[in-house]
Amino acid sequence: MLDLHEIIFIVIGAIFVNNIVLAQFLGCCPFLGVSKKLSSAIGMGMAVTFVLTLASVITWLVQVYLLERFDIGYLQTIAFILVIASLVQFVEMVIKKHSPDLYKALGVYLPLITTNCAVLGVAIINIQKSYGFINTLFNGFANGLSFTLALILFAGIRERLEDADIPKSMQGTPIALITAALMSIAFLGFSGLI
Amino acid sequence: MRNTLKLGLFLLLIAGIAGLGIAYVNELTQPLIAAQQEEEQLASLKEVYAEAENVVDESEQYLDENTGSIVTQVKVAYQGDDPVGVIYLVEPDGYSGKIQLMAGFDIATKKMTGIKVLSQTETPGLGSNAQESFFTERFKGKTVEKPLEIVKKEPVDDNQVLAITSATITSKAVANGVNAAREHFMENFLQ
Amino acid sequence: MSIRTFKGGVHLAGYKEGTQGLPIVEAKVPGIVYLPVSQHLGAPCEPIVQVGDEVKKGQKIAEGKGFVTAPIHASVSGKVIAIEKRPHPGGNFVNCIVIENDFKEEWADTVKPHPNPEELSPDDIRKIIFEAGIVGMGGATFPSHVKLAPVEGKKADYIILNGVECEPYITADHRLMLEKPERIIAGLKYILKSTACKKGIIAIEENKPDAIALFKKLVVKEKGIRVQALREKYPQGSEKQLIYACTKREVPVGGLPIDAGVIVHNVGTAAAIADAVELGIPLIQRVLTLSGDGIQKPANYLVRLGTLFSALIEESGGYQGEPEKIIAGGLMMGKTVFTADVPVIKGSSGIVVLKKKTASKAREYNCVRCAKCIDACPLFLEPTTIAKLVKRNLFKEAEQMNAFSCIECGSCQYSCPARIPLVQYLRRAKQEIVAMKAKAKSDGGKK
Amino acid sequence: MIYAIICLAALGAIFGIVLGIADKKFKVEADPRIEEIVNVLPGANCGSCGFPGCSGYAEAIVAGNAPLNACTPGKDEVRQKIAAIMGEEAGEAQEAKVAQLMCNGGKDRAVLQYEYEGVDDCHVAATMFKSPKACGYGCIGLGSCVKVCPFGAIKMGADQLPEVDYNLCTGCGVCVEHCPQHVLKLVGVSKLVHVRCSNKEKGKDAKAVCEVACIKCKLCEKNCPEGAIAVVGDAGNSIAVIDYDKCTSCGICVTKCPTNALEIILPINAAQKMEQPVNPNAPHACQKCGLCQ
Amino acid sequence: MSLWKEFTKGVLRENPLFVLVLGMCPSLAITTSVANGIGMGVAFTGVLLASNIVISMLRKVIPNSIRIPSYIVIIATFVTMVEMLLHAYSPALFKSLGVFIPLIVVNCIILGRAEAFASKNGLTRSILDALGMGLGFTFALVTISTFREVLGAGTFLGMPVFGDSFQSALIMILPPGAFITLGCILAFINKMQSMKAAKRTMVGQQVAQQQLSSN
Amino acid sequence: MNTQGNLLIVSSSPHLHSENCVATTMRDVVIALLPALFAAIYFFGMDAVTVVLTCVITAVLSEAIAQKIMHREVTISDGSAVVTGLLLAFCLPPTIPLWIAAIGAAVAIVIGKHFFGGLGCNIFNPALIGRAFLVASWPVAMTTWVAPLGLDGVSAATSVDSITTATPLAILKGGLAQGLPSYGQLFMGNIAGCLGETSALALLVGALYLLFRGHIDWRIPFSYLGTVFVFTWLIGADPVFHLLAGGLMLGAFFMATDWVTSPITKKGRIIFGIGCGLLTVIIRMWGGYPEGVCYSILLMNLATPLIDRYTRGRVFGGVKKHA
Ligand SMILES: Cc1cc2nc3c(=O)[nH]c(=O)nc-3n(C[C@H](O)[C@H](O)[C@H](O)COP(=O)(O)O)c2cc1C
Ligand SMILES: Cc1cc2nc3c(=O)[nH]c(=O)nc-3n(C[C@H](O)[C@H](O)[C@H](O)COP(=O)(O)O)c2cc1C
Ligand SMILES: Cc1cc2nc3c(=O)[nH]c(=O)nc-3n(C[C@H](O)[C@H](O)[C@H](O)COP(=O)(O)O)c2cc1C
Ligand SMILES: Cc1cc2nc3c(=O)[nH]c(=O)nc-3n(C[C@H](O)[C@H](O)[C@H](O)CO)c2cc1C
Ligand code: SF4
Ligand code: SF4
Ligand code: SF4
Ligand code: SF4
Ligand code: FES
Repeated sequence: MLDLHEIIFIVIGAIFVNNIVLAQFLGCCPFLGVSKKLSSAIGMGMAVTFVLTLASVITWLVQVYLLERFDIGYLQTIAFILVIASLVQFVEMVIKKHSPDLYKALGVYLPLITTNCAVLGVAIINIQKSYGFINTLFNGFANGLSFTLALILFAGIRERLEDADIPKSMQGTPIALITAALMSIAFLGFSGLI
Repeated sequence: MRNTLKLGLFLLLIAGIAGLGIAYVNELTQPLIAAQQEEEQLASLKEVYAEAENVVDESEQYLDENTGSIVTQVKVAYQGDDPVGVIYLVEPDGYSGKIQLMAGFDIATKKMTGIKVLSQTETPGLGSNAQESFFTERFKGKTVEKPLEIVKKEPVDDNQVLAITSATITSKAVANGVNAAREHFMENFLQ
Repeated sequence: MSIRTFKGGVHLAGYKEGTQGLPIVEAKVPGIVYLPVSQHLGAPCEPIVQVGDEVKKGQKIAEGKGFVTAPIHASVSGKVIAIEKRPHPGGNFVNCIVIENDFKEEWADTVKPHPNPEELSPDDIRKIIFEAGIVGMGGATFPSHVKLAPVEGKKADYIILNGVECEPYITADHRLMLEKPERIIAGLKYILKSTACKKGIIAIEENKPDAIALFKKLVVKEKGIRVQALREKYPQGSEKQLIYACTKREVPVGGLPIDAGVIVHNVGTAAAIADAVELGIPLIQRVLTLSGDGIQKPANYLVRLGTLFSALIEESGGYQGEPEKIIAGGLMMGKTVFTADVPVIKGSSGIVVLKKKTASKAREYNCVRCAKCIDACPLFLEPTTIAKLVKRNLFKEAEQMNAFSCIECGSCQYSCPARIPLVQYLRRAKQEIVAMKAKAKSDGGKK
Repeated sequence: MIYAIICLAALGAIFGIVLGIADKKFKVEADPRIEEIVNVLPGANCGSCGFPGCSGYAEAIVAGNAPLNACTPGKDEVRQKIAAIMGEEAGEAQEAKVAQLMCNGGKDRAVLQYEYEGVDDCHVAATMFKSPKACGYGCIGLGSCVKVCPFGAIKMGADQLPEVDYNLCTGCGVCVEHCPQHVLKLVGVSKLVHVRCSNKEKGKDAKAVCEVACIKCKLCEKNCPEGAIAVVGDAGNSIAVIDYDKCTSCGICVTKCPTNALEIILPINAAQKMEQPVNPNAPHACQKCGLCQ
Repeated sequence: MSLWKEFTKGVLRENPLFVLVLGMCPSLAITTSVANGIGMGVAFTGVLLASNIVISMLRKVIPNSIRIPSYIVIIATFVTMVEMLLHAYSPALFKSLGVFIPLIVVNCIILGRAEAFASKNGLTRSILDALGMGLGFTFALVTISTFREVLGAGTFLGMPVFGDSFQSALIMILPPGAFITLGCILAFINKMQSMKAAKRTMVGQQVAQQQLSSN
Repeated sequence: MNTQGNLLIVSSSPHLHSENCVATTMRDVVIALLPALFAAIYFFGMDAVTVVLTCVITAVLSEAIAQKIMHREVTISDGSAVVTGLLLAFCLPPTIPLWIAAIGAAVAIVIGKHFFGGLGCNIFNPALIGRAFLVASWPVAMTTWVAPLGLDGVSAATSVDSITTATPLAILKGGLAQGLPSYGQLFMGNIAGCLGETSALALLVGALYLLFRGHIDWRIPFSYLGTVFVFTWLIGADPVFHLLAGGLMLGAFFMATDWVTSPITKKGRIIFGIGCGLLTVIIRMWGGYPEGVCYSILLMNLATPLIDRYTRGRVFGGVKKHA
């Protein structure tokens, strides 16, 4: 069951080769939205990683023990989104109650995650690729890291761009997208790594 | 608490109706989708083995779960009760990720009848050309006697296949897959 | 003793050939002197004479309140004809006591030699230094008696005499060291005595081998005093860098030299202290280099305080070409003045006149992140980062980057290939940090 | 089919209950009014209210620690909206203010004392003999205010004096605070006459450094029908000052000023902001002095 | 606002993608060909329309504190239906849009319209809003995919547009091409807007000046 | 009214400036690249000349046009566009169609540099952005190599159908150990490859000049090369071969050291070099591309803002680190 080789492939593949944002285009909105400051990028990255891991696991369980058991696979989308939405709410509650510090760091980002397509996307892809439980767990976690990595690098760059003398019409989202494009070009270097 | 229950009930209602709606649409579309998939499958089988009318999946019989072979499916085409051709599903490692392809063999002529790439994640414009007919055509009619070989210049031998320009790795991967199928075919269907 | 230096900094062209061989000459005493009431670091003094008063040479004419201050003395005898705002070499307009010289050169009766200077107590020495209005002559014009005053729990292990003179063009200290070495050593001994310190170091850069040789010979018989030769590099004359070069000690951030157990004085200050202690003469004149490519005949002058720059320039034969900048001080730290009619003050170590260049100026680029400024900064700051923060008015962040440690030495700007006026940005940061601190203090006071 | 309905309904119910609990447990955590107020605030985070950003101000209002009218950029409109949210009386309308430059010593009018080289920052130049202009009181003209205005309302005019666009200026006062020479002032939009000089030196000295300096001749003071303008301060430290509460923008003083230190600022960009270009309340609204042409 | 304006606002003035910059993921991921763009646009419009209708009708019934989850359920229902219909009637499109069809659920635009518009407006307006927004989104997708397909594959809707000698720039249909295209389009829009704004102030100033001189 | 004779200039200290300016530095970089340029012309003949000219001219023109369109001062005289054009040409194959080379130069300058605000503002190395863009766009043209003049006695410049061959790294990637050139060939540059990358000798001469002039910091190239050496040796590959093959010398000395896109702190530069080294070897050994220099530098460019941020040094007289 625990195929280390495959897990390593999954992790490296998710983080570098098929970076969730730069190659798979999942989670672009928070990528562009929460990357103006490094500190918030770190918070958001941690929150997404946490939720993504948890959501992967739970949706997998829902798929295997509910949808497939009763042969209602076509309810996948709606079931998953419900699970994710309540999960996020629930996590928010738990964190708020048990770790105010963590809540301060992550709390504000949690509501943003529901409409982050990375979470739903990865959950669905886990099923599409027919990953087992362990692989699902690692894939969710690795994609969270993947998002975090891209987001933090991007936030670092955007902070530096504050000093740059960017042409007026490029300022804001356009230059962010161009930066993302060039990041994505750089990440092409990892292609073929697995 | 009553309020909470009320909210729960409301959502229950909405979700219930939603479930009803979806299930209804599913009922409508399911047969269509199934038919479509079947048709599609048949079409692609035919593409690699033209006389594929009566095809039986005999993977369980021929494949051992644990061999770790890249051959994932074995389908046998029958004419009457006699097997006439074999269609393989193989998954070799390409330039970036697995390539899923089908390869068909004819028992009588001992020749390859065709290949088809079902899915791949190769670089668009390079490795992705492997699914184009100009490349797959190059495999048609090759004999199964000798393993296929990818070459970069015009082939001289019958068992040689011209690589896709600047995508030798993908080409080799495809050939690897076909070779694996060919071996299995030789062992199991040609005595 | 090996030759030492500090980390960072830049190698500059010296431009000293023109004046380092010229003996100090006494400049003509002017008919009118203009003595600003602010000639030291700290609150300005208040005049204690009025328009119309007759004053004697060396008579105290202005004094301040508090501890960090230094009185001002008349540099000529004559009559006070006005007290008015005039441009000051520091870059602002300051009240000046204007004295018309009667050329009688009468000393005030407070000025008299001490019969037995050997017997003075440390407190007496400091008192004399204070009364003589002596301030740091290396340029910072910090009142000298303050530096020498004992600080609770801290003790000076070394007194360093700063004979580095790393500014291009300026040779005043060099000449002083060659011509009055015994006054300097005498001054050092009074300083040692007033601080109960045992070890004195006279620090001189390698580009003044004659001075090094001379002092090496002279200190042989002096116990506890040694000469330290230093590799030529700018800004070695800066206190913190000098202390590091001589002792490998670092003055902590926000700290004073005494926190590293050192007190630094300029060689000129030491000579002035000797004059004050032994002869009772207050600080009314100083040595200064007049140089630059816009000057006909560069020279080292002994000048009465209050002499106008214009008078000195005229005395040396006037401008060569059309002047573009007149700099009070050296090329690296000096301040430009908009008129030559500003007076020499206690901190004026030199006047540099640059002539108009025909070549067009190099243009300013964006920062190209070459990090040359970082390599050059002797305080290990990131000038480029701070400048960028200042551009965006992010002064808090600049403070966190230690902008306040900047000594404004200009090494960064000198090295910057993009020609960014980094020092101005840093100065702006410091200005705003001071304002922020003042505000925080007053806010805190309110609560 | 039946499973589908049951399954989804169950999920829905669970979700609803989770939310219901969440809703109960963490009700009125934050006063909803805070968010509402943040929404009506302009969101420039300019700090003119004296709080850390718009949300800081909103919190302070709800906590009862801040007046409703502290947001100058938002003007009266925002004040009224906040009042509505807070359920308080809106009270009388307040006139909007804009920044006015109290100096007219542009490039060709003021005498330069030196040529400045360095960073375009008025604060920096102010440390070098007060200003590159011989008048140490006037606008330095390096445009620090331009850079600092959060609303982009200031631009440098041809004479190298800042020009405030009345349409964009919100009266936040950031520039006023920032200017090292203190030559910007916030004045009601309807006020048209300003003393466009800040030089406090004696008349002769002032005139020597700038064509359009106030020379303290007091002609304005003598001629103002409302007693709204006066030269205040002692000799060598005085300047004409307008009491804007009294001034009716009649423009008489302007016609009397021998140096044109007094000026009607033609509200070119204010035309859209004010219904009429000249204050309708002014009894002497137009003196037909011909100045405006 | 007139009904016509309600409809047209989504196309240009409040274009969900170009102006509001929402729903980035599908617009970047599936715009490798114009056919995909149209397909996604139509699917999206269908979901938006249906959910706007339902939500607008139910807006008085849904309790406030669970309105978001209710919207999600409604939207997800329609998404699932669209997904099935596509699968049944256009399998090729279904395949190439892949995971991005179910992801319409989390597309911020749909939830955003539900929350900001349908929950506050009547049926007619909600329908117009949905149609306008859908059209705007489709228009945006088609614009992006046109650039990408033409430059990256040398075809438009699969038909070659250049001669044989044209060598297309593959990068345009790779991930970087998506970011570059959208970045450039947004920059272009910024430029147009600032030019328009500059024109407006100029006109405003002229008017004001005329007013003054006529006084 | 203010015309009262000549005013003195009042400015802030220092009033002295070193000779260096951006333009002179760029001139020095061009000088340092000359040996490699001559080597390129020697080995690849006229192809080298046309490609280099195309890139440099396009780069300079695009800079001028971009700045004109943005209503900015045209700054082509600072020479940075020349450097970008030259370095881009150096990492293109000799047979590259000229229109592709021109597009690469335009992309490098416009997207890589001026979209970000021009000199000093870019995050990524423009020349490498140009190359990576081309590799992704026209992979076939970008991976077609010819043998240098003299290898097979055939002149790449003169013969129409010059011999296509593989670069040493491509040979290695193909899994064939035979056909690898000798160290001598690698060092002199007598191998297939991009225009300016083949001759380690010529590049080293130029690099020494830059080091001597103080324009580049030794930390980046040395930690880069050192990491490649140690890492390849650890995994059992041939370290000397990896140092000399491909674009490593060109990248380590001329591209990783680009001021604008590399860290400004000393510690940061070492980390940058090590990162480049690790990524290069990883891509070469296990990645899809035979050569990893271009991407590893781009990837480290990405991380530069973070590296700068977290490697700030201590100030004089201070002990604690400042984040
Ligand atoms: C961006 C890029 C993508 C590539 N994609 C593939 C690919 O999908 N399949 C492949 O076989 N080679 C691919 N390659 C090329 C290989 O790295 C290698 O150079 C090639 O397979 C060698 O083939 P050749 O000998 O025909 O040139 C790619 C190269 C680049 C630069
Ligand atoms: C309140 C105060 C106390 C000081 N005390 C001492 C002192 O005890 N010892 C000393 O050497 N310098 C002392 N200084 C002087 C400064 O360290 C320093 O010499 C002066 O600021 C000039 O610096 P510079 O010569 O490096 O420009 C003191 C300065 C201040 C403001
Ligand atoms: C950048 C810089 C350079 C300096 N160069 C010299 C110098 O060359 N000679 C000198 O005596 N003081 C120089 N100083 C001033 C010294 O830091 C210090 O104030 C002085 O030596 C103390 O002696 P004093 O108080 O007697 O002036 C320099 C200061 C700075 C900040
Ligand atoms: C040492 C050095 C190395 C450089 N390397 C490059 C390079 O690799 N690529 C490039 O486009 N420009 C390079 N430049 C030029 C310049 O820095 C480049 O155009 C800027 O990145 C544009 O902002 C280099 C300049 C210097 C001084
Ligand atoms: S930052 Fe300050 S201390 Fe450092 S080099 Fe520049 S001027 Fe000197
Ligand atoms: S020396 Fe100048 S160009 Fe270089 S990093 Fe510092 S500020 Fe930037
Ligand atoms: S108004 Fe003040 S800040 Fe603005 S340019 Fe004039 S002096 Fe500078
Ligand atoms: S001009 Fe001044 S008062 Fe007006 S908005 Fe700008 S900063 Fe605020
Ligand atoms: S569409 Fe918004 S995160 Fe993907």
